[in-house]
Amino acid sequence: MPELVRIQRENFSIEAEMENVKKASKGIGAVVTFLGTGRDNSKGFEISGLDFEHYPGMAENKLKDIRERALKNFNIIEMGIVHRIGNIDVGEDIVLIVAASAHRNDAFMACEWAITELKRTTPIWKRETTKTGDVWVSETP
Amino acid sequence: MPELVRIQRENFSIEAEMENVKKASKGIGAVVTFLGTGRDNSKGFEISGLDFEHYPGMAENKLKDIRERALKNFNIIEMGIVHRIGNIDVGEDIVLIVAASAHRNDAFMACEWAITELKRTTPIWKRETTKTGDVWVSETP
Amino acid sequence: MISVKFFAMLKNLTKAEAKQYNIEGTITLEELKGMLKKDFPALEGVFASRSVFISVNQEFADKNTVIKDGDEIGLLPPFSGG
Amino acid sequence: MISVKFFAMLKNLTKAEAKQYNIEGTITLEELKGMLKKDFPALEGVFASRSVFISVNQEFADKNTVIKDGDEIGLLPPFSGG
Repeated sequence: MPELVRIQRENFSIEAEMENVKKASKGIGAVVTFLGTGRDNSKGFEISGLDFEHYPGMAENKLKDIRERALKNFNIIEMGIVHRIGNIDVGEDIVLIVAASAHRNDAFMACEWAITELKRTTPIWKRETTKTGDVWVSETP
Repeated sequence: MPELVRIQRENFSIEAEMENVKKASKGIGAVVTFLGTGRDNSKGFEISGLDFEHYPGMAENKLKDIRERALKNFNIIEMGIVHRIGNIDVGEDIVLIVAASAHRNDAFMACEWAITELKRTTPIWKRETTKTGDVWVSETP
Repeated sequence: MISVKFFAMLKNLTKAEAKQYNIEGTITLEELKGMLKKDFPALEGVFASRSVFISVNQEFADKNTVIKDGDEIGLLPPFSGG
Repeated sequence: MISVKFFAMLKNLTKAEAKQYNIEGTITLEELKGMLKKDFPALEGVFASRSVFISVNQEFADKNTVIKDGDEIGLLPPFSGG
């Protein structure tokens, strides 16, 4: 059984990750997922590929911390988070967050909070390949 | 290519439905999905199975209408909706809504709106099998 | 002829899937409800509690909706999909 | 010895992955920044614009954080995961 929270180079199976979360309880009635994918454009520039770097150890711990705080602060039953690093093509999957609860409102709130918190607190950086070269993206002020 | 919006007896593949929505555009950067599953309890009663009935024709049209209004009222790129009918076991998938957009906020808003609208406007009824018999559920006042 | 379809728990109440009526000209929703209550007394409480939607040709009806020959009417209890 | 790791665009700026320093006792974040600016003048603008987080032993540092021998420091530009 794969870990619920992890960082990996290879692609993930959305269905497998959801199953991994769903098996936490038969009381789950709602599963909300956020999937981030590689867009072909950013701020008006054409993108031909992405590359993600992370701070090994710290990034994994920040993701685990997000899951633990989500379980504590929202009425959810389980949460899974997977983020890829390395080279990612346009259209490929980058990040998946799965939040499961008895009723839908809790899962929506926790999932939206978790992706916002991931972007704010997790040391992961994106480099975009454009026609004029590679650009590191700074999204958090 | 399966229809983006439909009602069917058989189970669906979450991954296939998401792929079907994702191929609308390479500008998609966020995919938010809501998955409704059969819980083993409801209002304190133990549930051993579910059975969904729909108004053929009208139910399909109401779902198509939700997709069209979502595309018009939210900044999303595509939406898919699949609802199952017939017998559904505890833990099985019932309904899937997939909303795709460039940025995550639009997909979250559209997905949450669509499931609320589905429950409000689509003639589908759930019957729960409990130890003391089968009960039709009235959730909309 | 018009056809009235019953769904979900209303099928249990009426012990029927549908009921046909021959009408002359047009009738109002209230007139239809009167006809139905006569044939299915169990529907009286349902109409009184307003816990039912009525569709005409698969669109939600309102106070001003008029029913004419050939229409398909649906008696829809509160939805519980999703 | 302490080790300072550079990430993402900061690696491009410093043209290094990491830098080791020998320290005696403890030093403050401001003292560390001074040492780094001397070795990597390109970091001056980064510190001035505050567009960098500093981690000590993989936890975010704050004004009161003190660095001691053996610590692992991270120079983290704004995140762009997700």
